[in-house]
Amino acid sequence: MEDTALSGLPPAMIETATALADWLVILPIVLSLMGAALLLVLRGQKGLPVIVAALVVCGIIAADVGLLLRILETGPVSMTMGRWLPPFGIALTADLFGAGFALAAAVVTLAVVLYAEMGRDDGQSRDGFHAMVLLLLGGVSGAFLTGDLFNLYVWFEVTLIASFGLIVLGGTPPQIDGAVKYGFINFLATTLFLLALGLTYGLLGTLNMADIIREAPSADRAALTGIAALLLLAFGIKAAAFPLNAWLPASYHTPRLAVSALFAALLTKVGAYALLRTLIALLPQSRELLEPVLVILAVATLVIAPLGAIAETNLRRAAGFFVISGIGAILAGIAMPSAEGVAGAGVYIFHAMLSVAALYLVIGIIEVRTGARDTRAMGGLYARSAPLSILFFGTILALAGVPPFLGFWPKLLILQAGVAEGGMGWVLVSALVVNAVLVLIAGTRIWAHIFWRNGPEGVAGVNEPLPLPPLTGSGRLAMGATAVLTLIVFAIGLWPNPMLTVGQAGAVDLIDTTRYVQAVGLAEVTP
Amino acid sequence: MDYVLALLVGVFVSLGVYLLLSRSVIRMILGMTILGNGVNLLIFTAGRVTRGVAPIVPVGLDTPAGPIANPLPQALILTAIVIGFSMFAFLLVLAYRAYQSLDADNTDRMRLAEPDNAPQPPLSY
Amino acid sequence: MNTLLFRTAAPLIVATMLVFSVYICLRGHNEPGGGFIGGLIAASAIAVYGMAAGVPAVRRALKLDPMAIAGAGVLLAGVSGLLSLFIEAPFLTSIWLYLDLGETVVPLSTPLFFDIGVYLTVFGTLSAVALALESDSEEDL
Amino acid sequence: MGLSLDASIALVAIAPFVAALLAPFIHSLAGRYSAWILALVPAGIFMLLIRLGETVIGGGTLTAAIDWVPAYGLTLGFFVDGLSLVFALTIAGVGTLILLYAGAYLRGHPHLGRFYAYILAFMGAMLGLVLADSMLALFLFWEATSVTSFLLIGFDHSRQAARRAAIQALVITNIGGMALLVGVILLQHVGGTWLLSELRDMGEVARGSGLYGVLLALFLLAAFTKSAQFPFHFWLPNAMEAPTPVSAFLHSATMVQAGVYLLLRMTPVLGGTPVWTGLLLGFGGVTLIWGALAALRETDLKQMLAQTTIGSLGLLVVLIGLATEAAIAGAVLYFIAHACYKAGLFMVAGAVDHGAGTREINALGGLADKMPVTFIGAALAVLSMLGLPLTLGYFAKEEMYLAVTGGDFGMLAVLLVLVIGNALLAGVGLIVMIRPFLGDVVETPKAVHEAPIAMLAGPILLGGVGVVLGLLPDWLGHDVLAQAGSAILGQGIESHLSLALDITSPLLWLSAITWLAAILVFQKGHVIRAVLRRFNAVLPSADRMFDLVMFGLIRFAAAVTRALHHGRLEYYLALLFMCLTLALFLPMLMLGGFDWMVPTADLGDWSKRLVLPALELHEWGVVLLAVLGLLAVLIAQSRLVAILSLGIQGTALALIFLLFGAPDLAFTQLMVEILSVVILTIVMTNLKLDARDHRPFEDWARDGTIAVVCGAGLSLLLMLVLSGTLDDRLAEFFTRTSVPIAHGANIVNVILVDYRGFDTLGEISVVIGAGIAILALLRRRKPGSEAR
Repeated sequence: MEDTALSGLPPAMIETATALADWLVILPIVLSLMGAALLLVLRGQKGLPVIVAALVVCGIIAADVGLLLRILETGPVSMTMGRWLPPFGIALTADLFGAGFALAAAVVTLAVVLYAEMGRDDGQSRDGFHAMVLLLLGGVSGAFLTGDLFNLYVWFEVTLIASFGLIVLGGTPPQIDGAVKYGFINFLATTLFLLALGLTYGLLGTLNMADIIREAPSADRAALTGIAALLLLAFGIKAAAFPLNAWLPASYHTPRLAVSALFAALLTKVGAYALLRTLIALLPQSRELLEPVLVILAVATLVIAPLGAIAETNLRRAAGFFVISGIGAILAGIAMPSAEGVAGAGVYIFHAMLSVAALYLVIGIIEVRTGARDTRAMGGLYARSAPLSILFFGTILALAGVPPFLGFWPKLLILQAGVAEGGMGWVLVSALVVNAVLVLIAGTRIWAHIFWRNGPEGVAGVNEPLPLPPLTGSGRLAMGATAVLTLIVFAIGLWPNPMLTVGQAGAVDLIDTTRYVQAVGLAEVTP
Repeated sequence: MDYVLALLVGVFVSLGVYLLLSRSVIRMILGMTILGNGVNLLIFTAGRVTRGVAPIVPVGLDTPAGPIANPLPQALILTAIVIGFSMFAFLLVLAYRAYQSLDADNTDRMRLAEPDNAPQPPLSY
Repeated sequence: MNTLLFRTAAPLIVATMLVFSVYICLRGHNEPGGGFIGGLIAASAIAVYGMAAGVPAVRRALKLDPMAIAGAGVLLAGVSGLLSLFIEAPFLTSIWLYLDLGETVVPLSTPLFFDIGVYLTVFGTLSAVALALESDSEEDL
Repeated sequence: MGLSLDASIALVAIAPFVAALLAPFIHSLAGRYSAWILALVPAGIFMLLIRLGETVIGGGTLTAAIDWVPAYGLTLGFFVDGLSLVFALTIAGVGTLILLYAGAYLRGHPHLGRFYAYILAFMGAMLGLVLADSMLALFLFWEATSVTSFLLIGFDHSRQAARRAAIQALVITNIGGMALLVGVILLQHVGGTWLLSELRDMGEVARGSGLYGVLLALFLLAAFTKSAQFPFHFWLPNAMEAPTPVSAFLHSATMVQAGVYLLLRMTPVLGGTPVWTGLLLGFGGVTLIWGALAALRETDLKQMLAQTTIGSLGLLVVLIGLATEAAIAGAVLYFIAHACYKAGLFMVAGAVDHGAGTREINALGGLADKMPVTFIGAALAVLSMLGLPLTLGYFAKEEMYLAVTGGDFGMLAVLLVLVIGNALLAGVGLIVMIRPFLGDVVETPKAVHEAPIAMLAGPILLGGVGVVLGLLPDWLGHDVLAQAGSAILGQGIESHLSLALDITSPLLWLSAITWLAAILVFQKGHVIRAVLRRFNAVLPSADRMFDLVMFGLIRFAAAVTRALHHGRLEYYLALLFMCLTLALFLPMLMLGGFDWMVPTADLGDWSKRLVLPALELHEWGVVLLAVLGLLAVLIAQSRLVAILSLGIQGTALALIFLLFGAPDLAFTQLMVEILSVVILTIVMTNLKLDARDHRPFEDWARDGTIAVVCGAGLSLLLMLVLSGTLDDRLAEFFTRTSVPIAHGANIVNVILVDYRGFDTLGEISVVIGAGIAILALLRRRKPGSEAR
């Protein structure tokens, strides 16, 4: 570095050397972006993309694990790009929630990449399926790990464009139809986010999250709450909260299933995470004012979404409603800013990423093996495939929050928060209970129809179900990926302690932002 | 003049929203572009407008001689323009494909993903 | 469009635009310009050339798949950020090298490479899209 | 065995699950012997529990805690006292016999391996439930019993009736399960601990809490749904769709008793209040009579037994509601007696079905000759069911009558209910024993043959236990009642059980009345049945209501879903923008977002700010150009005009940027605008833009209103933001350091490639993403390339 002309200036750059371990915070993002770029350069090589993608994602998983361990050890990890002092440079700041979600995202992506080998044709890798998946993971990881609001917007857009690419892959007419709805509504959501960002900068003069935490209390309440409401709207659309969720059932069932699984696991959760980050950590004062709205959104989502799952006979669309139903639980957690509520919301996001992905992957195998997409045309799987029965049954129970499956634990936290809160909390508790019963009805109906019933609806006298066609090599790989992901879901459900420990500690850091602000290096400056 | 520009932002946004509520996909894209422009202008205005000097340091100086325009919103808008343009291009091509494969510019006729005549769910166990 | 005049003038225009685009890109650090706008101009040049000479000719002239160029651009930008790993500084920390070539000093810096990465990305992507839109025949994109 | 205490309790809870996991494999290896191998698990547990019992009888309780979720303070804590031991022994003991029975009953069934797995898992859950110390663990196991029960009821999955029964049972018990979960959480909130062993001593806190009513409602709902109390009883008879061993085990002896167990456990915490007593007596009494009458209505052996189970559950609830020493003693004894004889009778019913091919009571008769061993089993069970002296049932009846004699008028009513209920139940017992076995010989679908030994062991052994225990009043009193009583009431129960019959005791006379009434019921059974059936035809049935509710729910769900997800993008967007107007205006309206318009001394009112500093003419010109461009887009009649107008507003925007010191922005905006126009032109030559924006007037008005309100709201919010001053630290920093440190004179560019280079990295990722996405879209332009 040159030191000319530095005299007389206050410090502008971080002078201490960056620890190598801090690079863990940037690796998940940079690896996936560069992996995607590499795949573009290598376009046209058959067979190679999947290997590159899988290796890159493995690397990202390793980095995420390392990051998580480091945060557990030392608290939130921050790295300011370009060595500029925060808040002038972009600070990537990972706390337990961010790192945990990034890890879950990477694990799901790995499963999906392997799963997608089933039924893939060479045209799709030429179309950049793997590049797009990596880009999506990069965007999602960026959103989870960034400590800068505008940077968050950028990662939202990366995620969005990658999802555009994935949703139209194959280009069947229903896909195009779904993509139009998905595209406009989601692009509108990011535009609203950008709008809120402009106002945030105009009001607070900063974009760094830690800096916003310090500046927000002294800002104009009306303007700040207006911004918070805009953010709630933008992220509410992203997260598919009722009544902003129409795009999800309109589009998620149209692309190939591996893509649906990835979307369901990652996209809405990024929105939910952004809500958690902005409302709980950045603008708690405004969150309090918006609490009635959050309660209404949560209750409506919890009660209405599972109705869709009950009514829908298209299995993928029904799964979409399960996704939305989970968002209701997350919103309920956000509506109660106690440590339990926030931990519940966070752990629920983690659970939903894994469980929902598992559900979609299982559904994909069901579709392949039965050759149908509509539950009315399915049946007899219980007698024909024990492994599939176990995978599906467990996943449904995980989503319904039946103990000791994964979904139970975050629900328990949220219920605890509701009971402790009293008042409004009881409304949320009631909604969660209604939700649990409705989800269970929906799940068991699907189970009864496609597993227990011996044949398709209305086909009388089917007593001896036909054997299923054997799985192909890539089919076995897909089944393996599904099984491993589902087993992870089961295992964490049975041994939830690490997840809950991380969730509770993460919630504490999200509510009391002192350590977060310190990690960014802003603590000394008084607001 | 901030306030004049603030009003202009409102005009941009109103028009963008109105066009987005159209049933014609092409009009919706025009609306999206206009809305994007409005948002860019909003960021520009929110960074406070000065009539004046571009944020470029004259040759030979370390810092500009006088007050300059706020460079940060400009940089943010540049990023937003690029992103917005990418999205615009994608949506346009998507509309083109929709026109080809669904034979419709009218969103009311795009009913493949959520068909109108979906049968009732079975009343059985 | 496909007049004789246009066809003869096109290579000239295209070459001028390409050179200009590189200039715009390189000067961006100190004067209006930069990688994005440069890439935009360069891509426009390719689009013009495509209109004049036909898409296959442009593809032959480019030799490389434009999307591969775009990918290389992102790689270049990423690598220039990763270089700061060697000076124990955070990602994207700028490193400046001054090459003394007798009379002039040529500053080489990672922000410059980064901007070139942006240039290549924009150039590659927009060229690919423009060529795809221009080409009538179904071809392997 | 040299196992430590912790290890042995843990083994009790975990071994069944491990066995369940292995069961399908063991079955495929061992075939017909698998039942005998697997039965070793519950048998071993039974022995282990007996060993633990020595300590409990000594007056102690055993606790063992294995950390499970320390983050939650959740231990797999086990807590063995008299109460849990009674239940656990019943589960393990009956479980052993059931496994053997099932092996024979379901021999050759293709899914027998799964069956073993489910039933072992159920057994583990049930053991965990009664041994759990943490209420959370209790809840976990509670739900696990519901789930395994679901799988077992639906075991015969190809029949819709079985699927329906399974879903019905799960839904009803899950409603209770959710109530239990909330109740457990609330109790933890009130009492500050999850542990039953600690809560037991905190009754005052819970009962004194303002939330006592809620707590009571939640726990009772849980117990009543699980233990099939009226009006949630209807799932239990339907659960008879399950194979008979399941009915015998889950739906008479164990799972349905979980609610009873919960009530007993909660007695020291929530019990003893008038509300508690009133509710339990009310619901329990109705359930008792209802179940007993319903049993008389049926003619299917299993259905009759299922209905008597409902009655017995009601009886138990009544006794718990009384919560006196004698009542609790009666409840404990009745639980044991019932488990023995009812499980035995179910197995008998299964054996009859197996041997004669029907369970229809009118199609059976004279089986005693051909199935003598089965008959002995049935007879032993019915003896205890009648409560004849020298059986366990006798003591149970004696204790319960003791509990209700000598009280006030209210008690007399309870006594009446108990006597009638007992008589009806005993009458059904007589019918079940005498009609098929001793009645006239009837032609049956199968040639009657005696059941295999594995199916006979259960009825004989269980019936035998019912009698043998009836011979051991001292042991019962001292070793069972004292310990169980102390667990429930906090004090030992003084035993007065005796083999001697005291003619002067009113209890004996009450028993005698019961027996006589039972014989009457037996004699007039068919008359009563006819009457009941006539009533039943007109009474609304909860079971039919369930279908109505479910199908109503499905129809409702379909209607709601269709109304919300109609597939019309226009309305989706309209809804979204309406939310936007709310988001913009509500906060400003409620929090004084318009206060800045009020004139102040130093700044003047907002109209001055609007004018000062005034725009110059050319600036007004540019603004006007933008507005004109926008309006032109709106009213454009042809696509060319629309595109050009779009260009105009974009250019005007670029000019605004240029005027206010943003040349880079202006350049880029202009380039992008030109490119947009070019691409639009290329694409739109293939597309036909409708010349007019076809909107009916209502749509026009609605969309226009939404649009104007959105725009106005945003303008106002922006003005509100602008009314404050900007903190320009960032801009100042960039200006100061751009040249000296970042070596760039164009600050905007330096921000893009250095200060905020990371944004740009994301931005170019968006660019390549858009490239890939567009190419992917365009590639399959023509049909035929689809195949690739």
